[in-house]
Amino acid sequence: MDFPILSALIALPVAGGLAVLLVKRDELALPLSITSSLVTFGGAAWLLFAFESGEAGFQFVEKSTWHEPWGVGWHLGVDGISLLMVVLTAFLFPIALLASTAITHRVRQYAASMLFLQAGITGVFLSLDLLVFFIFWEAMLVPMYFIIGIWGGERRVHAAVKFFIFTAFGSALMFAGILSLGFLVSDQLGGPTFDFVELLGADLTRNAQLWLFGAFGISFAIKVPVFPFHTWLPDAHVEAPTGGSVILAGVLLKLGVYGLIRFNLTLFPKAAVDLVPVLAVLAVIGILYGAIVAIVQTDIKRLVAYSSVSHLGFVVLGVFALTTQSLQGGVIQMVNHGLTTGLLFLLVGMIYERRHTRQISEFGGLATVMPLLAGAFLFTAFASIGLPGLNGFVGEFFVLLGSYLSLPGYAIAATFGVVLAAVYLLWAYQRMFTGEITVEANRGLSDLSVREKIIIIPMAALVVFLGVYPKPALEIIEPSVDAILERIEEQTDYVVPEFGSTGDIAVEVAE
Amino acid sequence: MDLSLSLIIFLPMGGMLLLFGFGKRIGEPGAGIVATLAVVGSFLIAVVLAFDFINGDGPAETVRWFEWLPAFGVEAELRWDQLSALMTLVVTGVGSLIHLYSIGYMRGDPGFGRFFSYLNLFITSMLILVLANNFALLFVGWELVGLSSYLLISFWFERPIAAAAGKKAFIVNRVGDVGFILALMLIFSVFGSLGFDTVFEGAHRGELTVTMATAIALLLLVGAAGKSAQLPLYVWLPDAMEGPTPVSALIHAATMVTAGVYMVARTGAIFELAPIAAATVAVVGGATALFAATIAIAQRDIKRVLAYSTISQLGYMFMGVGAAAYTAGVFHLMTHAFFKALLFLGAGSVIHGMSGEQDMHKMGGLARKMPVTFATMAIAWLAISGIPPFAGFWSKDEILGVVFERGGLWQVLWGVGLVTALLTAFYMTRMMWLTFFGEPRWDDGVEPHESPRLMTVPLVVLAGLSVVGGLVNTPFKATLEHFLDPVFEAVHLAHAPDGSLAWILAAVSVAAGIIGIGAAILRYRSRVPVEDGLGWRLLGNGYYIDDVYAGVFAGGGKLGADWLAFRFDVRGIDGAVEGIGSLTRKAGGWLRPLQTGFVRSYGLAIIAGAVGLLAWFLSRGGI
Amino acid sequence: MAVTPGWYMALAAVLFIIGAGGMLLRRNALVMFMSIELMLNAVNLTFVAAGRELNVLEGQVAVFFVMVVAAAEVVVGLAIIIAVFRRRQTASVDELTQLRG
Amino acid sequence: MVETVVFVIFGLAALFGAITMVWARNPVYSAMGLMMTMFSIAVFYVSNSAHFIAVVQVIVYAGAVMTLFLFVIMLIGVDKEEDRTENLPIQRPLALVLILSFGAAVVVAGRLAWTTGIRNPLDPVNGTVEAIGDELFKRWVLPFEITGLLLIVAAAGAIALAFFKDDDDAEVDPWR
Repeated sequence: MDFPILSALIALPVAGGLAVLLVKRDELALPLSITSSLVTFGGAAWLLFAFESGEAGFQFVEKSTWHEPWGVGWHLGVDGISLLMVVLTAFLFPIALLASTAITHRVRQYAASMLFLQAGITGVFLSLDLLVFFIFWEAMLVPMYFIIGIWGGERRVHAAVKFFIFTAFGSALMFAGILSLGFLVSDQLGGPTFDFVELLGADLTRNAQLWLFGAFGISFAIKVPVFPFHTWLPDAHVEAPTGGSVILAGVLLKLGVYGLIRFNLTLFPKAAVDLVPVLAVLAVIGILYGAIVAIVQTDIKRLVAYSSVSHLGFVVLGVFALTTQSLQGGVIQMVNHGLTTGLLFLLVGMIYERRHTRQISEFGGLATVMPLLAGAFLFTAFASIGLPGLNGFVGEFFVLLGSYLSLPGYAIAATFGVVLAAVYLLWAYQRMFTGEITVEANRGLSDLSVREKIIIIPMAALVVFLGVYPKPALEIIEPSVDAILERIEEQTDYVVPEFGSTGDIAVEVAE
Repeated sequence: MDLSLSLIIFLPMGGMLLLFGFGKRIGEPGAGIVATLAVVGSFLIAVVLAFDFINGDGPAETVRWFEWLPAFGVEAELRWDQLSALMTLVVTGVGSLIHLYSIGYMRGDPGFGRFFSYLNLFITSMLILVLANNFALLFVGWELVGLSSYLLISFWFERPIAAAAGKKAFIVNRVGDVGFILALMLIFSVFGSLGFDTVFEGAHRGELTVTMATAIALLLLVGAAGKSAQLPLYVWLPDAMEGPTPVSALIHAATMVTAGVYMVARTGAIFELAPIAAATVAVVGGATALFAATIAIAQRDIKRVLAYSTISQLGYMFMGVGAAAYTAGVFHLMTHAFFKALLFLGAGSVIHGMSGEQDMHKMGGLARKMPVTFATMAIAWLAISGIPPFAGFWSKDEILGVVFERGGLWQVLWGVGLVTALLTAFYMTRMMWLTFFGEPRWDDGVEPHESPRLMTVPLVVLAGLSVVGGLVNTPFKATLEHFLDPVFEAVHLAHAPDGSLAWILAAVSVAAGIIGIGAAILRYRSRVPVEDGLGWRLLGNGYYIDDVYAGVFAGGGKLGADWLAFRFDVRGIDGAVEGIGSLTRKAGGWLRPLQTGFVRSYGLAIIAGAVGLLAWFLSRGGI
Repeated sequence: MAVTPGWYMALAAVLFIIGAGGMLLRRNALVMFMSIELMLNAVNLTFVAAGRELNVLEGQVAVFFVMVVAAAEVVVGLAIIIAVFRRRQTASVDELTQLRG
Repeated sequence: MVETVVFVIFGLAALFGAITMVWARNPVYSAMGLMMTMFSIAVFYVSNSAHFIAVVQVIVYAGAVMTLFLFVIMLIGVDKEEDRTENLPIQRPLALVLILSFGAAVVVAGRLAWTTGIRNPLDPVNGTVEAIGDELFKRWVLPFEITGLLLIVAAAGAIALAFFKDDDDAEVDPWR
């Protein structure tokens, strides 16, 4: 029975959202939304186990065309790259909702917009039709805007508007890109088409690919965020409520990277190979810049936001180093970053709910009062720094070693980011948790409640599992990544560098 | 074989998890006992497994757990050969003694269970580091050891300086690790694999050019310097004394800091292909040895003297392995583990007796009060000063001998080593004298008393080892050399001289030791001289290098980060984005006055437009 | 020397220019309105002359439509002028500047 | 021959009318001037054999529209002399410049080609009612209907403006 699991994964949150809106009583909103997202997680888990990990192509494909002449239709499919992100989304949402008990006014609308957001994100990851992809891309913006704009902090409207305009500007470019791509290939493929699989067959000229790469690339770069386009992220994170910023950091940023891999690398290989130096430079700047700026932040959420800029710099470097190890590192680091930064935001949210301030100077000596929370924060900080045995290390290790052969200079520069990560996180931990309790208000703070433990334990377990035994996840990613690299090698004269070729070759490359 | 080797790691790991979860419930002595038993268990298994190595060269075995990183061909795999066996024995042996000692030392500390779980975590990570069979797993141990040193240094996190010291240690180690990762990058790009066997055989088959080998070796040196506190990354070790004394003994004397030496010894094949890099290792070692010895002379805090002494002795080991005398380096590593652990534990018992007092100028005349501590520390003092027949003499002499044997410039290094030996003897005698002899300069209300048996027993055992330890590898019967030969047979080893030259060198080094001791006795016999001249303050603060680092890297870094974060990022990029917003509003404002309100000016505009259009059409030649 | 449609068009052009001048220079709303009517008539004349030149009727049909539109315009225009006059007691265009930016 | 004489006479009349319309101080004189121009244009229509248009011109334009104008001039009060002060500084010179450049442009255009489009080779056409009616109701019936609608709208507009004078808000004009 080929039950349309993918469409179900999108429809369930929407149904949940509507149900939450209909139910009148506010206190029912969160439990109902959590159960709905848990059901979706069940579906995603089933999908994870039913997915054959050795396959490169799209699985569970659902296809029905709406508008034949333009080849537009409901075309869903999942492969190595998008599967883990869909499961991560389904995993993060119940946790984010469980962490949003501090939301008091208009809880129903909050829960509903979170569920619509989940539907939008899952739609983006699954849809293989460019127009439907774009619709979900835009649809996802609206609930996020409300989540930041209504339930956010003091300057929430400013942050929400900035976030919206930034992304909308990008997606306008992308829409132009999609349309021109769709009609550009019409002569080759007999009529315009927006279906990703068919577009793979088209052979675009280098010039066209460069323009389209730019259109798609800028929109995704804003989302990632790559270095110059990152200024919306700290504001959006600082003002977003806990649940919102967990999703924003955990999954929303990965849409940009997913887009870069799915569209920019696969559809425009010639342009991708040409623009590798540009993106590598921006990625390395992002790594070092994000980390250095994070060191001196006074607001803990802003610090974690800048750390996301740094970590995603790693991911972009991995993606554009175009070797199988580095690309796998990029994809797995997307999942890892989602978990570690999501957990960091949850912990920061818990502290915020106790003291209603995010200024690091307001804290000090919290470890004596809340040892469990301090321990969890330190654990997550070390995962984020990339301590081996935890998941951050796997991604960084892959990206750094993988990108050495194709981008030696950039990989070496990126390695110094590893030190900076330790600096800003440990210094923040030291200022917040160690030492004497200086501010009186900190003295009476309570340690983790049961609800908070339920949030932390599954994520921590996943962090350790992915760190110690990442093999299953990597086996899911590997075939799809190799397929992309083969396609790049076919379409362009780029050859994926061979690790361990005899010493002399490597030496020339390294010189 | 597989199970038992894995058990060596699983026992302390189990101890760590058990204590981490239920440390508080198991309570005061129980947690300590569980932890100690775990490490002793590992020690016993290691002895059993090492047995077949002793009487003949048993084969090196590997135990495969699971495939960890498929794309890199990295397996979670343990390796059991003579070198790792020796290191395991040292780590678990000295470790269990220190665990036993800690039960006494940490009595009454609220974080008792947590302390022992961290200690077991350290032993586990050190064993992973030592037993790893590929560079990736070595790096895992390498970082986890850094983690446990961070946790243990800032164990009393209520004290801000301890937390800062822990952070500093981790970050400086991390700087070293950057070098290590870069080395891994090069290795993987050259060999396509990180397994020790493939890499070292590839190196032998000539897959490695000299330049690449030198690059890898130098980067590995950076990593080793970070972890073993060599110049220029040594600044974290003196601050690491903020941690409890057993921690200093275990991590910052016996085991963790020697990881760098072990790594250089393990990758001998690469250093062999890069003579320049090996020479650099030796030079760095020599320089650090002399440099740290000079600072140690002027320290007031008993633990800081020992910290700088450790840096200096590690310098010796680096000199040894740099000169391709890997067995000599490892031998000194082993003997140093014994007497330096003893010295630290002795110092801990002194501090324990003096209820927390660490300044030597407030001690004196403790010999009578703490006889066992005094006796055992005296043995360690003689061992480190290189007085035969104690352990220190044999290992240090062998290193000096090998360095002298290499001839040429190496003999300059031998000279440096000799001077350091003299200084070592001097500052150790100074420490002993200030602590145990002369008239008591205690603060009032301080009642020094001997430490309980639980603490003194390990002291005695270590004292015994300090005496016996040296005999393992004397010129007459080089058992250790035979023991380690299979590991190093691929690499051509530099050997100590024998015959008359050996005797002369031995005599010279012993003379240096005795002169050092004599000078110290003469100086401190009658009264404690006031030590605050310019020279003393300069040495006391470690040539102010630490403050220079703080100013340049921390201060400068912070300034740069401040500018980048608040000036460039907020005003620059963010300003640009917000600027676009306000720009559009301003532009709107400029266009406003065009609407004058007068109908006739609008008429004028219309006519002007018409004329313009007409002119344009005409310019294109008719309609 | 036969009269060619060109002459008529030249005359219409002159008339148009006079009308434009009137619209720009006079301040009385009515006179401006009349000048616009004059310009329209000039255009009609051009249409007819062109129609005659090309022997087609479209010229005159166009004129017919122009006239209809002009009529509608006058009706509404004058009504506005009256309404404004009743409110402001002036027909001078320069006083009516409330609708500026 | 006759046509040139007619052209000259009525051309001058039209020009004279136009100038008086622009120059006259009193709006009534300018209305008269415009009427004269319209009549001379009607004559030109006749000389261009556009008879129907000429009649319509006389009836609709010269007749209805001009009387409407005169009616409004009377309503507004004809005696007020306009003050000649020009308060828009750049209006006058710029207007003159534009007018002259417009004239120059027309002259240049004139030399190129007065009319564009293809000549209809058939015999010269004359604007009798039948021809115009035929043309109107065959090819141009749609615009014809739309203009009908336009006229209704215009009428309704004028009535609305006249009737709903809300005299309650004799509000004070803030800019006064």
